[in-house]
Amino acid sequence: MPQIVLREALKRGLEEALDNDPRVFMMGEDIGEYGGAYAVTDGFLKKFGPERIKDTPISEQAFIGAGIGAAAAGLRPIVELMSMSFALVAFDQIVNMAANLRYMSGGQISIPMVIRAPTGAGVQLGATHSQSFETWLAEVPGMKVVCPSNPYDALGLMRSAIKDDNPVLVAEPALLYGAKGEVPDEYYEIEIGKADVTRTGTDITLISYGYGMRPVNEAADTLAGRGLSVEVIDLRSLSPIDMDAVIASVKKTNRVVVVDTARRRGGIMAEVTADLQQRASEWLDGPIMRVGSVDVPWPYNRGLEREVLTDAADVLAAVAEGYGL
Amino acid sequence: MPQIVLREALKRGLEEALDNDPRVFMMGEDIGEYGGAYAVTDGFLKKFGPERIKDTPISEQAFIGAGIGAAAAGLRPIVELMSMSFALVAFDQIVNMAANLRYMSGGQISIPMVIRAPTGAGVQLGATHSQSFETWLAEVPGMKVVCPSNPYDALGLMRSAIKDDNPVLVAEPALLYGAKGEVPDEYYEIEIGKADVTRTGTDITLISYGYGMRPVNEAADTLAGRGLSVEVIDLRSLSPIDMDAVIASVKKTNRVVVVDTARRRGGIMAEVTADLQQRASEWLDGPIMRVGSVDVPWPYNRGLEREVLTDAADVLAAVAEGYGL
Amino acid sequence: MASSTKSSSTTSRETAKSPKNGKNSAADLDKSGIGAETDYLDLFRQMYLIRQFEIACGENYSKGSIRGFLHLYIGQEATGVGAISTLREDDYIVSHYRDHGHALARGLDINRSMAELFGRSTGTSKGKGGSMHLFDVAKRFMGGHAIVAGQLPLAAGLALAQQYNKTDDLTICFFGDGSTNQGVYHETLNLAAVWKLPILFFLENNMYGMGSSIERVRAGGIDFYPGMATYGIPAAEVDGMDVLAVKETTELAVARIRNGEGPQFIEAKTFRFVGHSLADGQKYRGQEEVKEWEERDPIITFPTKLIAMGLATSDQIAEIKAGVDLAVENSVKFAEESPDPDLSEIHTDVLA
Amino acid sequence: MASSTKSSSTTSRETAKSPKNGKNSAADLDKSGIGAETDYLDLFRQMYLIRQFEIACGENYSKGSIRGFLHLYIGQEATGVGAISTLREDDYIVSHYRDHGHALARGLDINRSMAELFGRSTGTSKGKGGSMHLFDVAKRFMGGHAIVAGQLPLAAGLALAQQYNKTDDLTICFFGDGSTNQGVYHETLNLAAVWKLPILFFLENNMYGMGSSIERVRAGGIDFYPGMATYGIPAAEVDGMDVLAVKETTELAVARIRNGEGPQFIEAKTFRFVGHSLADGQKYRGQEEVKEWEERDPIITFPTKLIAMGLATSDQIAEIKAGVDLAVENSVKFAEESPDPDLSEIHTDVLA
Ligand SMILES: Cc1ncc(C[n+]2csc(CCOP(=O)(O)OP(=O)(O)O)c2C)c(N)n1
Ligand SMILES: Cc1ncc(C[n+]2csc(CCOP(=O)(O)OP(=O)(O)O)c2C)c(N)n1
Ligand SMILES: [Mg+2]
Ligand SMILES: [Mg+2]
Repeated sequence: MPQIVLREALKRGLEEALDNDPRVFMMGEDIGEYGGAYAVTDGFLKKFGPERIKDTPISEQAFIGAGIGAAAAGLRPIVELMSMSFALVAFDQIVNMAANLRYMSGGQISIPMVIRAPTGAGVQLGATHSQSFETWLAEVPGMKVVCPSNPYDALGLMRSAIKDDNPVLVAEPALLYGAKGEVPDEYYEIEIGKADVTRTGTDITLISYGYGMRPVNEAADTLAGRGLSVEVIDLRSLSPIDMDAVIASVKKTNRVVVVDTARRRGGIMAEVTADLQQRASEWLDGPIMRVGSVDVPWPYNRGLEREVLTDAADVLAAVAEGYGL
Repeated sequence: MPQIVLREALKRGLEEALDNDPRVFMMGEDIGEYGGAYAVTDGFLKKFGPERIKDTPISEQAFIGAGIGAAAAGLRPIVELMSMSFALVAFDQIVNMAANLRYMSGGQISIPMVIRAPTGAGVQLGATHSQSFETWLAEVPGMKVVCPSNPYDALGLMRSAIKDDNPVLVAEPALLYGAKGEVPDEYYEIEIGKADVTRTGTDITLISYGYGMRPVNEAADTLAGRGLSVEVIDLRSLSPIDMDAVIASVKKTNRVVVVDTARRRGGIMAEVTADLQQRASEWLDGPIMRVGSVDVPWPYNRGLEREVLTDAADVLAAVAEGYGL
Repeated sequence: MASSTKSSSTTSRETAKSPKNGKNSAADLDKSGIGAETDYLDLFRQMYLIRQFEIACGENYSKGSIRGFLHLYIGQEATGVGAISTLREDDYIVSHYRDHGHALARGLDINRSMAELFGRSTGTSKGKGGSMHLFDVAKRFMGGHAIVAGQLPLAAGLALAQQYNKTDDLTICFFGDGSTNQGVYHETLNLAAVWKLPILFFLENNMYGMGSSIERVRAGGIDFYPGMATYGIPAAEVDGMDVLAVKETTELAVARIRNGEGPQFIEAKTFRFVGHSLADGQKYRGQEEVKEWEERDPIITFPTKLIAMGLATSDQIAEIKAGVDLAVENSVKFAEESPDPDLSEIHTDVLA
Repeated sequence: MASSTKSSSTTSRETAKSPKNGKNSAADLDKSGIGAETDYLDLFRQMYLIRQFEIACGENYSKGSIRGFLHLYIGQEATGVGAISTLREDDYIVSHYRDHGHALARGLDINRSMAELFGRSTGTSKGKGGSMHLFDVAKRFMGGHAIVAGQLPLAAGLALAQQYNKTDDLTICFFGDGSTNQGVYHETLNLAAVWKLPILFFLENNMYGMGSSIERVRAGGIDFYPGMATYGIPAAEVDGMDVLAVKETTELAVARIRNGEGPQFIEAKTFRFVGHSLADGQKYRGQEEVKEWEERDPIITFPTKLIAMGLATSDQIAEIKAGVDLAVENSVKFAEESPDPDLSEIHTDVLA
């Protein structure tokens, strides 16, 4: 199968939608003439013109809100946030408009909109620019949240997100834009809400998503090297969460470590843990071990940032602490 | 001891601080001439004048941010948000400025500011006005979050919040402003980060905070009526969380139900659950049962809203389901 | 036809094409082209309907049948009715939490509107939205929004879709003076202007945002329309107590928008005769001020004028009133008799 | 002394008290009262220091010693230096992510500033902040803020404290043209105006917000200062490439603020000669435009003018340059040799 990087996979999904559906258009800061802060939309302005590739002012509230309005009117906007960290200035629009409108209107309104944003720490952008607010937005009823860890999923999830009639947040791990992977030329989609068991095993289950799959896969290799049979689950979707897949795995392995590269406290892995222990406590041989980045604002210094960021060693330490493996 | 309502307790704490510390002043929408949306600041404008009781425009970003600046300059602002739901429009200021500034500046800056806001559902305000964002903000490093369930705690926590050199969010359960309780005339404080074991027992631990203490206390009475020895913990502080108190209780009772009147998904009780099962799994006789309001936007209709909102029956059902009690 | 539209320093001189004497002179009502097509009696009927509906709402709030926050439109009827009377079927309307007047002026079913306030399953939002969140997408009435100024980007997005689809439809967005202090208001004005969106920003300046008079919370004085020059948005001021003036000023703005001239801004000076919500004791203002404005109550002045002009008879007015009174009474009955939503409704309408 | 300050339609005629010919005429530099006190050579030294510092930053970014986002101030030196030269010790300064110039103009230690960019424990924020988050509270330099326009309310709050404490200190807040499209900018302008805060809003209009030229993202044209009339804030425009003009215009605004006249606004027209950040290929603009602005480079034009005027000799200029070059070289050495923060530093400075 051909190998492409995650950025290209996203681009293919976006381009395809722009090609095939005239209701699809894009908005965002510097997505046009500049080509996108992470070059995902490079060349789009030329190909699709300024009516469909709309450079916006630095007004996240207004243009995310405008996306909501356009979606309510039947278009299918794809809105780029230059960074997930900037979602904060538009949280009211996302939560109270995108997610709440359908319910408040008794089901009269649909918001088929995609919000995409690079997310995560790891490139020394400091406290304001390294945050992962998809973990909060994944708690909000009325919207969906996905986060791919590889090019294949990125394309499959993007296709589903664009086809979905609900607001879907696509959290794109900034550290993975250049990550390579196989992507077939044939059309496929990935259902939102379905996890991927990327490795099957019987001794222990490691669960993560997005950039967190890196340390998880690394740790899985190490554990496999020690003769353990490791099962690995990539959640792919943070809302809804595929708890069935998680529970099925735990029934096999009876041991589980959940891993996030966002901060440990709260967030989506606390939810997975709380839910899992309630629904599958009798299958667990020990505590669910939860690994996440240190609960401090993101520091700039490289060494500090790396120490804060979850890595394979942290995962292995949790495996050892929780299960003595 | 004299009985006062929670609104009065808050008022006393605020008034005292304004009386005793010239650096303390208040800002907020309609806190002055109007007397406060929930009348907590009624009469303050007359007593303290417009320099210290500042009515603001409907500009949450600007006036919360101005509070942060004034605090950075050594004043001790108390800022009122008319509703916790409106925190969303100012999330960037709260997270990126109030909470992150100290760390980013290498410890040069302190933000001794209090943000207070009525929170919670239950009075049919619908999806936009009933949300409990303290559960998100309690995940943010660099700030503290408290939530009183009775007048005594409200005064004690408010005193500590105002004296604290960090940003402290005081989430005031809107449904409890009129709740009565004993408050001594003698001065006392309640340390932020200390839970309150409001009832001791050995069979099961019920944990909640804020308005959630209502259904919990009601359920505890019912269970006690059935001959069970119930321990009840009021967290009081959502950040930091007094996990020591929680763990100590679980070591006694081996059974625990955590209860939130905010939505079940995510939030602070997922954190408590995830942390507790990891740190005290060997002391647990069954799964930690997590109770919260239904994960849908808040409906307006009274019957629907009541059904969504956590009540004592939900707590009892969880006790039965989890522990057969 | 003359109008009471004052000119903004920037552009309203063009917007208001024939300002005569600053007062809506009854004498030339029937001579004006626009006036000639106007269904005066229906304008009155709508304003009276809103007034009576609101009074009934207040009563039923006191009874506890309506709950949550209730913001009445009493005093502002001429504004919404005049503005909305100029729209076509395909135009979108976006309102805030003070939305009953706009909803009824758009022709939302009075029974289903009242039922929504009662939280009934027959309500426009099946009882899930309540007073602040009325919706009727079939009528292109897109809410009812309770976060101050939060509805402006939605309106811009609806207008963007209209532009994208190359229609000459437009979106009208109502908001209050207080909303101008939310940052999102400014972001939206600029976005709409940069993209030349077909949107009419309609400010209902009722002099107060909750308990705050404009002077206390705004640096630039009580007029907002002059500031639109900064965004290059043509702006006009109009007497919001005069339904015909509002109608005419809006018609001109609407024509410009349909003509592809981009966003327009109208500021109607108006007044709510009652408190901000039913919880408001109005300590922050004197009753003289309220009294003064009440003298210009369109529910009284407009029919008086019509009768004086010979455009209506007092019998006709009485007949309209009787019809409306009955309709409002029936709407309360309808709401009372409607069932609450089934508890299973909790889980519907979360996702599409 | 003449200044190149143009008058805003509203108030800058008063702000710029003696506009002569719109160009800073070298001939009267020495005659003006303010000019007489000016340490011209020090102004040059500061501008040159910033320029050389920024060049060194760029080099060390390419080497990988500096990471994250790096936004250089090259081209805008006259603006920050001219403005900050007018301040007193107790005045606060608030900047955005393009903050090195403001920091150095305020006299932050060059070694510790460079060390911060390198992420060292000797850095101004102990290596925790980085390029976008320089702080030195002892110098009342309150950051370095990376969310566009997010720093404005902080500045208003600092000014509020100064007012509350009944001082005649003030706060200056720098921001870019792009920030004006964030709602919080408008909220803050209004708040400052309503409360008459002692704050100087200083817009560095460099014609672009990242890859977006003003014309593409703003409806009202490239001038921002006229819009301040809406807020009743006196506003002036100034040539941001002319350090003396900036200084003079700022002095006048500062005097008004200290005099209790409330917020003032200055718009400096300036230009960044380099990309938005080191990741910017500048596809969105032509090099001719850059070239044109570079002809007005203050690092070249200002010393030339001083020498022509007899206010400096080329030896003096050369000496300053040599001193600065050495200092910058040393700052890099200092940063390189400084230790990284101890890993235990992760947990400090979270809470007070
Ligand atoms: C972001 C936000 N802040 C505060 C409120 C509370 N609030 C509701 S209405 C209102 C006053 C708005 O005044 P205005 O815009 O003039 O509209 P009017 O009520 O006069 O029609 C306030 C402060 C809110 N709903 N949303
Ligand atoms: C809220 C927010 N949106 C977007 C960004 C990304 N961003 C950083 S700087 C910038 C351009 C700002 O331009 P301007 O204010 O003119 O300042 P300049 O860079 O020209 O000095 C953008 C879009 C951000 N940091 N914060
Ligand atoms: Mg108003
Ligand atoms: Mg700029």
